[in-house]
This record gives sequence, C-alpha cells and structure tokens, in this order.
Amino acid sequence: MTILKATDVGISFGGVKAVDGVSFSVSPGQILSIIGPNGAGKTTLFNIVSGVYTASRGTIHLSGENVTGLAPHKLAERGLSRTFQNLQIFQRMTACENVMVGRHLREKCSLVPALFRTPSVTRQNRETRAAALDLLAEVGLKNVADLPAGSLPYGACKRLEIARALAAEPRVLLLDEPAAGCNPVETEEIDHLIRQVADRGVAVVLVEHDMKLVMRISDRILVLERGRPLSEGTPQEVRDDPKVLEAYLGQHGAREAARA
Amino acid sequence: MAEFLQFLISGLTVGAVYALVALGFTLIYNASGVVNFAQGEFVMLGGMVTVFAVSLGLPLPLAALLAIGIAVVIGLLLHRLAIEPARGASAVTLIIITIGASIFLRGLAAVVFDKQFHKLPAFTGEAPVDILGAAVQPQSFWVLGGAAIVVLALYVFLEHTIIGKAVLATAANRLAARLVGINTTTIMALAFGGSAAIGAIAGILVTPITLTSYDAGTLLALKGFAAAMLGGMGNPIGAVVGGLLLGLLEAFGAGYLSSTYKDAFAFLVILVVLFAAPQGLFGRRVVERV
Amino acid sequence: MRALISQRLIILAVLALVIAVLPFVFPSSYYFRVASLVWVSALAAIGLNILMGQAGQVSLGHAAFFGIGAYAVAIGPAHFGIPSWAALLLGAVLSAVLAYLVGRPILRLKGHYLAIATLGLGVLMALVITTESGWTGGPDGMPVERLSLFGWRVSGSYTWYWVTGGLLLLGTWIALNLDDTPTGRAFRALHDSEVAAQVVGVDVARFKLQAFVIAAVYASFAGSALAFMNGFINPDQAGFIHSVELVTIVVLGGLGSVVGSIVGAAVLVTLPQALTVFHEYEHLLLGLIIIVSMIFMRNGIVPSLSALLSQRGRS
Amino acid sequence: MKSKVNLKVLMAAGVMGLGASHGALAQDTIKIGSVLSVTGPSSFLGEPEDKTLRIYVDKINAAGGVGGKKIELVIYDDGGDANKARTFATRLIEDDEVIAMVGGTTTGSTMAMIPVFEDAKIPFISLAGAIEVIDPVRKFVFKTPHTDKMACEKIFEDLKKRNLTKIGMISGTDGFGASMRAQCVKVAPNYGMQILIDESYGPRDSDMTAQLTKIKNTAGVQAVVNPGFGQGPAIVTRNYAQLGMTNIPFYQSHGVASKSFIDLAGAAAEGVRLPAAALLVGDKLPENDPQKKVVTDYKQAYESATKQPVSTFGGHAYDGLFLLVEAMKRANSTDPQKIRDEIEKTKGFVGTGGIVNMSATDHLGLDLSAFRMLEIKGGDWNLVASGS
Repeated sequence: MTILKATDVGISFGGVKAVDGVSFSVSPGQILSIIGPNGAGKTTLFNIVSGVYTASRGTIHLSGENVTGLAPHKLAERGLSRTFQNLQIFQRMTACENVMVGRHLREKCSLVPALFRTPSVTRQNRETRAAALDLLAEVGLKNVADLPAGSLPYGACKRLEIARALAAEPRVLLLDEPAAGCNPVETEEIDHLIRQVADRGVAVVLVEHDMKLVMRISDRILVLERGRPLSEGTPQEVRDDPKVLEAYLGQHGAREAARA
Repeated sequence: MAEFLQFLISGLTVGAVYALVALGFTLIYNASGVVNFAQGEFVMLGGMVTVFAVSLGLPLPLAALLAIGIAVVIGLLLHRLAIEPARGASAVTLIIITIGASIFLRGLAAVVFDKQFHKLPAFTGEAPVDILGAAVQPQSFWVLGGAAIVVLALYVFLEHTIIGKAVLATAANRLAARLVGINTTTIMALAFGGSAAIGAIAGILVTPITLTSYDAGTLLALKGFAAAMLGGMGNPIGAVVGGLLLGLLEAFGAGYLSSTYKDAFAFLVILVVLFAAPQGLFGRRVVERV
Repeated sequence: MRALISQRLIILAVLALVIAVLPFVFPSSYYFRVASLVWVSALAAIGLNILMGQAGQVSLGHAAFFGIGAYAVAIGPAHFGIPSWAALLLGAVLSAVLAYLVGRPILRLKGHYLAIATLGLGVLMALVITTESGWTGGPDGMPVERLSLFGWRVSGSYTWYWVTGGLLLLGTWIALNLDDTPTGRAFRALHDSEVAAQVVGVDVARFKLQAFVIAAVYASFAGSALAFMNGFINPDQAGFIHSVELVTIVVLGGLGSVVGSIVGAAVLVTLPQALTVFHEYEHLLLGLIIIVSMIFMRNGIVPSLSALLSQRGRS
Repeated sequence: MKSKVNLKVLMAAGVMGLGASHGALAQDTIKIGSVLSVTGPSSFLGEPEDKTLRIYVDKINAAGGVGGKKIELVIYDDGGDANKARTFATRLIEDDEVIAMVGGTTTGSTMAMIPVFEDAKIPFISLAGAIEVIDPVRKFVFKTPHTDKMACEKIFEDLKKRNLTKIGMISGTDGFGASMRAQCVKVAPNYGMQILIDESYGPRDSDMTAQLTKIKNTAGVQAVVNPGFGQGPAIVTRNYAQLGMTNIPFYQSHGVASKSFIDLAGAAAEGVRLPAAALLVGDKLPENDPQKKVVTDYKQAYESATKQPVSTFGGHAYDGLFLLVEAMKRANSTDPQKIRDEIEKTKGFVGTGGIVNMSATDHLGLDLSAFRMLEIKGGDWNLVASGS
C-alpha cells in the first residue's frame, strides 16, 4: 500500500535539469532515504514533493490523489509535512510557539473569535500549548520552550523543526538532513525518534548525509546523482551496487559502510 | 504626427529625469540594500545650489560643478553619519532613516536658501526648435543628452573599471565581495557619492525647464522610486527604461486620455506590470532556496 | 503563557490609567485636542502594525483606508442622508471590501514591490478624492456632520478625548488579543518564514489578506474618528505623506509592538507641536530626531528600551 | 535679513515644550494669533504673510501699540496641513488665549479652522482666496483677498471687452486652481463665455506641453485662462510660448501676483494679462488714486526689511492686520465680540487689496473695482487702459 508516489518527476532551472526522471514511492510506516552527493537534487526533489517548487514534468500522488502542482499548505492539509535543510524556524517566536504553529491545521482558526478572545479561543490555546510542550519533551527541548527560537543552537533548531512538523500529525514526513550538526548522542536520539514516528504508521522520507544513520534505519534507499536516479533498493542492495560504490560512496565510503 | 511627437519629446524629457533619479536609487540599493528616499533631495540640491551660486556671480559651469561637489559631500555625509552607524539594522529602519534625512535636508535647504521658486537660464537659449511640427525647448536636448552621457559613463565605469566591477560584485553578493577582499564600506560610500552626483546633475539639467524650490525633491523621489520598481529594482537598465516609460505614460496619458487622471494612469500601468511580472520589467527572478 | 496573559492585562490597565489621569494635568483643552490626535494616530498605527510588524507586509498607501473612513462619514450623511454612525460602519465595511479585493493580487508581491504597489493604491485613492470634487469637495475638503448617537451629539475637545481614548483602548485590546491565537501566530510565522508556515498548513495568502483587511478597518475607524472630531476633512489625510507618517510611527515605536505604536504616535504627533517654537528650524530638527532615534533604537523605541531595561535588570 | 535666533533661548523653550507660552504674559499686551503655511507647498504665500505680520507688529509696537497696549503676535506654521492648522487653531484659542486671528494661508487650512473660531467666538480674518470662506457668511469669519469668483469675473469682463468669447482653460488641481476653475465654470454663462476645452495639471508637474498642445489643436479657442498658483503657472506660461501660442490672448489669475512670476516665466510672460491688486503697480498709479500711498508705503517697508520683491500675498496679511487694529481702536476694547462687531462695520478702509466696505452680509467688502487688469510688458506690470 503506497501513500506517497512520485512518478518521473523533473524540473529545470535556466536549462539545467536539477531533477530529471525520478520516481519513488513510500508506504505507511516505511522509512525511505534519499542519498547522493551534494547537488544531486535531493533537496530540490523535496521541494517538488512538498509543493514549494512546481515540477516541469511528472506527477505526485498522495493517498491515491493526484496532487501535482498543489500549494504546500494544500499538501499539508492532506497530511504531508517536512523539515528544511537550511533552517526555516520562526526566529522571533518562542520554541513552544513554533510547535504551536505546527498545530495550525488541528486548530479552529476563525478570525472574529480570535479578535475578541472568546473563552473557546483561550481553551483551545491551552490545549495547543499542552500538545506542543509534549512534543518538545519528545525532542528534548522542553526546558527551552519559552526562549526565542532564534537564540537556540543549531542542533536544537533541527529538532525543533522535527517537533513542529510532527505537530501537524502528518501521514508523510519529509526530513531534510535532520542529523546535520548533531553530536553522536543527539544523532542517536533522532534515530530513535524517527523509528518511533515510523512505528506509528507515518511514512518517512529522509535526506541525510550520515551514512551510518541511513544504513541503520532505512527500509529502502534511493540514490540520486546529478538529478537522475542511480540506484534503488534495500540498504544491503544499495551498498552492494557497484555503481553506487563507485559513483557516490567511493572506496573509503564502501569500507565504512561495510563495517556498519 | 506633430502632436504625437510633442507628447513623445515631452515624455522623454521628464522621463529622463525620472530615469536619473531611479538610477540613483538603483546604485545605492545595489551597494547597500538601502532604498534611499532622500534621493530627490540630491536633485533639489543640484538645482538650488546652482541657482544661488549663479546669483552670487559664479559662471554657470562653475556653479554646476560646485553644486555637484556639495551634493557629493552631503551624500557621503549621509552615508557616514546616518547609514553607516545603523549598519545591520532592518531594511525598513534604514528607509525611515532616509526619510528622516529627506526631511532634514529639506529643512536645511529652507533655512540656508529660502522657500521661493527659482529658475536657471536655459544653457543654450530658449527659442524653441521645430522638429516636424513639434516645438522643443533646446534645454530638452541637454536633459536627454546629459542623461545619456551619465548612463553611458556609469556603464563604462561599472563594466570596465576595477572599482566598477567591485561595485557590481558587491551588488551581486555583499558577503562574497567582502570575502574576496573588497572593502564594501568604501563601495557603499562610493555609491552614495555617485548617486548624489547623478541626482545633482539631473537637478542642474532640468531646473531651466521645471524650476526648483527647497521641497522639489519629494515628488521626484516618489516618481523615481516608482520608475525603479517598474524597471525592476537593482537593475540599472531597468531604472532607465522604467524612468523613460513613466515619463511617456504621463505625457501620453495627459495628451490622449485625461490630464487629471494621468498620474492614476501611470500607477495603474505600474500595478498591472507588477501583477504580470512581480519583479518589475528587468528584475532578477529569484528562486527561493530552502 | 500565563505571564503573557497578565502582560496583556497590565498594558491595558496602564493605558486606561494614562487616559484617565492625563486630564488632571492638562491645563487647557488644547492638550485634549493633541492627546485625541495621538489616540487616533495610535489607533491607525496599531492596525498597520498588525500588517507590518506581525505579518511582515509593508503598506505605503495605508492612508487610503484612513481616507475612506474619513470621507465615508463626510459623504454618507451629506449626499445620501445616511446617519453618521451608520456611515462610520459603512466606511469600515468599504475599507474591508476594498482591502479584500485589491489585497489578493497586491499581496502576492514582496518587499519593495509590495511597497510600490500599495503606494500606487494610495496615490490612486488620493487622486480620486481630490478630483471628484462634486462628492468630496476637492482639494479644499468638505465639512463633516457631527456624530450623533441616540440623540447625543458628540462634540467638543473633552468629549472627543474620551471617545478616541475609548476607541484606542478597544483597538489595543483587540490587537493584544490577536497576538496569542492561531491567527496571530500564523501572521508572525509567515513573517519569519513563508515556506515553513506553508508546509505546516498555513494558507499564507489568506492570512496576509486577513492582516491587510484588519489593518484597513483600523485605519478606517481612525479616519472616521478624525473626521468627526475635526468636523472637516481634506484629501491630505488620504495622501502619500500621511501614509509615510503612519509607517514612521509604526517603525519608530517598534515593529510588532502594540505599545510601540502608541508611543510612536505620541512622539510623532507631539513633536511638531513642541518643535514649532523653533520656527524655521522645525523640520531640520524633526528629521534629525528621526535619524538619531532610528540609529540608536533601531528596533524602535519600545523594543529597544525594554531590551535595555531587561539587560539592566539582569546585571 | 534673517533675525538672529538665539538658539539657547529656543532650546530652553523647546525643553519646556508644549506649555511654554501658557499664561506667560500679563494683561498689558494684546495677543493676536496666526496660523500660516510658512513651509509646505504654499510657503510662497505663507512666507510673505509671516514676514509682513512680524514687520508691522514691530512697527505698531514701536509706535506705542494699540491703545497703549503692545501687540503680542503668536504665529504657528501648519506646513500646508489642514489637520495641523486645526490643532494650532485650538492651541491659539485654548492655550495662548488670543483675542483675534489673522491667518489661514490656504482655503483648506481656513475651512478646517473655521469651526474652532466660530465655536470660541473669536474673530478670524482669513488670508485665503476661495469664496466659500465668506459665502455663506459666518459671524466671526472675514477675509481680505479678493475671491476667486471675482477674479473670473474680472477676466471675463476684460475678454468681453475684447470680443473674445470662446476660451480654453488649464487649471492646477491644487486647492486654489480647482476652486477658481469651478467658479469660472459657474460664472462663464453670465458673461456669454463658452469653455471649449478644460484641462488640468498637478501641483508639482513640470511639463504642461501635452495639455497645451490639446488646447492649441482645439479649433476656435480665442483665449486661454490659467487658474493656478505656485510654480505651475510659470511653467504653463513658458510652455505656452514654447508652443508658439502667444497669438492667443493668455490670462493668469491673481494667484501669480508677485514679481517672482515674471522672473520665473521670463520673456514668455510678455503680454500675459491678469487681475490683481493695485499693490503691484503702486508706482504706476495716478497720484490721486486713494490706494497710492498705502501700497507704496507697504512696498517700501516690505522690500527694505526683507530684500525680496513685494507680493499681493503679504499685502493680504497687511490688510488683515490693519483691519483688526482699526477695529480694536474703534472698539477701544479687547473683547472679541466687540472687535468682531467693529470689523463688520469697517467702511472705507484703504488696504493694499482695495477699499474695504464690510457689512453684515459681506465679510470681504471688496468689489470688482478693487481688481486692476494688468498686462506684463517689458518685464513689468502695466495697467491695462480701460476700454482696450
């Protein structure tokens, strides 16, 4: 059963094909990793799938519905959420508020009650805040909940983004380098967190450079090179694919992967 | 035909001034990211200083040079005393600072000079020239020619000198420019000085046609800003085209449509252009990187 | 969160106290007039601050909506026989509708392009008001019938002081309310990162539009209040200079700070009154004060001062 | 020329701020207020008004004041902003407690201030042009400049004499131009005038050739009228000459009645006619003209004090000030109500603008004879001989 399916998607910027003929699919509870050297088009692919860019060819299906070209917030309504490689946190809001924004779709959001602060608004606020604090606890940020997000260190911001994405209760979660800038302990925590999320039945698509992490948690791996698919399969299959060994991992990487 | 030509030349003359103001906006914007709403005051200074220097007995060319010099000094002071100390402040804070500077310079001009209207004699007589039935003031040629020379000089400077290339590099990426050893503060000072000079030249060229007074800058800043946005902020070619286009829109709007609503016509066109091309006519289309 | 709620109440209480106490120290009704002007400008600025400070969208043509509110209460009773209070509401509705209609295309633009588009909107509105003199009295303006509510004619500096003060309190309360709601959070979120707000489901276009409409309604009410108070209105109030004044109040006081807008209005309205003793040096000094305060308080008066205070408190 | 400003004193005053002038002076002075557009787009009107009031209040005080009391003059600058003017009006009445007001440079400012003075029952002599200031008559509001309606009538009268009835108009869209244009359109039928084309330009426009080209190409236009003030009419006049339209008689309004118009328009101004007060042609008036002495004295006083050419705008302030002073002398009181009554009774007052005869139904007191039709010849104003 597939929840997210990309078919033959491509996009070009000024004649350069950044992504060209990539297809993949992912099922609930599955973890799919997309790897490849810098400039392989991983983040661009994410941007297409999440509706930030409009693909120049190909289709995206979410829960069987053709969602190609829909705006990001429409995709979010349909259960797709994501984090960003270059941090996109709400710097002037507190950590807790960041996650509360993540609850946006779970809240009733009508203007007039908000302007006059009806009791229902206050009640809902309390609930949202409680839910946000729970999520912050889950990513280990509860103690900084009321600090401005802009003042948090890089690794904390990465986790804050995950918490914010999770707050939307997505069915598909796109994580763009969640472990970047994290120390081994934090990486371990993120590993744990991703597995937990997947266990709840969320389909996770992961872009990550930490090969140990990728090999450890992925159900399937898609390898991109210069915007084109190079290889796809289980971690074992990908590891053994000579094309991958040569083009991406190289000698050193292959050895390292073998040890893991 | 004569009528069309009359509107055309009138529009181009006014448009050339808008173009120069827009060019001033662009230069400063490129070097520093600041939208300088005091740009119109440079035009005013060019006109007013020349007028008063001439009335003190200075020959016109000398008076004009003096006016450009004073405008440049004020441009540099504006950068040194108002923009540089606020380095790193948000764009809108910097805009308010330049609005403050514009109020200050207007107030200063009112005190130093006066609040009357002034004229300059046309450089080469006032007898109109007949071009296919259109009557053209000789000064129009000065304005058009002067503007063309300024644009050309700026082009040569930017494309064919080391300092010019440093300006372009700073415009493209300020951080990268600093990393390769370009002193971006000097470049910014240069941009303010250059903008002031361009504004002053515009003021000197056009005062024989439009007259001037201490508060002549406000409207020019508005029109110049509109022209710069129409062409696409940050693009010198866009600034020139935007300026000329705005002038033509006003002239043809007044001539063929309604003189009362000619400004409305010009702004409607700007709005329509922006809806179709949100970065202006020649603006860089940026892909948001996330 | 509890701290935030009480902060809201503290702000409202202090504002109410200031409005209540000021009359005891005012030596003449001229001071009531100036204070009323501060309240009116603050009201418009608070609305604009929701758009600029919260949602991060610039408007350089906001006086257009101020003008609609003002001319609605002038034209409605004079040309259509609509009661003043109804014209007041009609003005607000008209402003909201116009903001809604033009907001959609305009708010797609970003940064300086949004600034020039809103500026164009303001210029168009001022031009229409100036030109259609049969309706608006043209450049010299037109008289405004006194507001009457249930047979009570609202007039006099004292009365208007309390009416505008009350309006400001209401406006402040609503703006503070908004801050900590899904809508308010959506505004601030899209200000910081549109794309991040989008991927968690915030319909950015819709919320920008909401902020624009809210700001327009604030300005409209402020415009109506000024028109009633003056008994006279002219196109300057809808013009570019007034738009710039409103933006200056917001930025000077502090983007995103409700209190900042009130302080900004107080400074920018009273400053010319105080500086008038300097005669010809007035504008020179006004410009200088704006420059210096923006250099030394680049985040605006209120945020900069409160940062300074909390720093002092910590050390 | 510029009075030396003691900066320290000003600083101190500024620190004291709003309350500086409140109740500061004793009863032995007469406080007169003024709100003028000394800066802003109408500053060329407001500045000479400001200077005139200051010069003559000093003169009056040097000569012993009015009824033994010195005049204290409080002037505020509204910058051309009607809302600011309204605030300063309140300030004058409530804070400075003036007994009368001479000011209101523009019609916009004046109209915004009128309710304040009517409510407070303080006489207000306006220096603004439009007829709506005194029509309908308001109890406490007077004005000194001729109305724009009179200017139109004077122009049309002259056109009629020359047998020209088909005209084109080009008006400024500022308050002055728009108001006068409306009046001209209204009274045109009374003089059998036919307006063939009606164009306009913005207050700060710098090129009017497009509009003038349209007028030029309109068949049958026998004369052109340009209601407007500021730099606009000067540019219109230059463009008029540029387009070779000088064979069509061209009329300006009293809005350009200052020497600077001739300077700005230069040679293009030759042959332009306009209705204006006698002040501009003081030296050319016959010796027996009743205004001769007043206007030459004022011109001499103003020009020697300011080193700038005299304009009728400053003259309006002169007339306003002395209308008030005469009324105060007659009333022998500083009671605003009594002063108002005396202003209304003014008869035969010789001012720079004409001979003023007020009544309960006429708070201007000037008739068409107050206007002289002038023609610019040889770079100077000349009286048009009646009948030509």
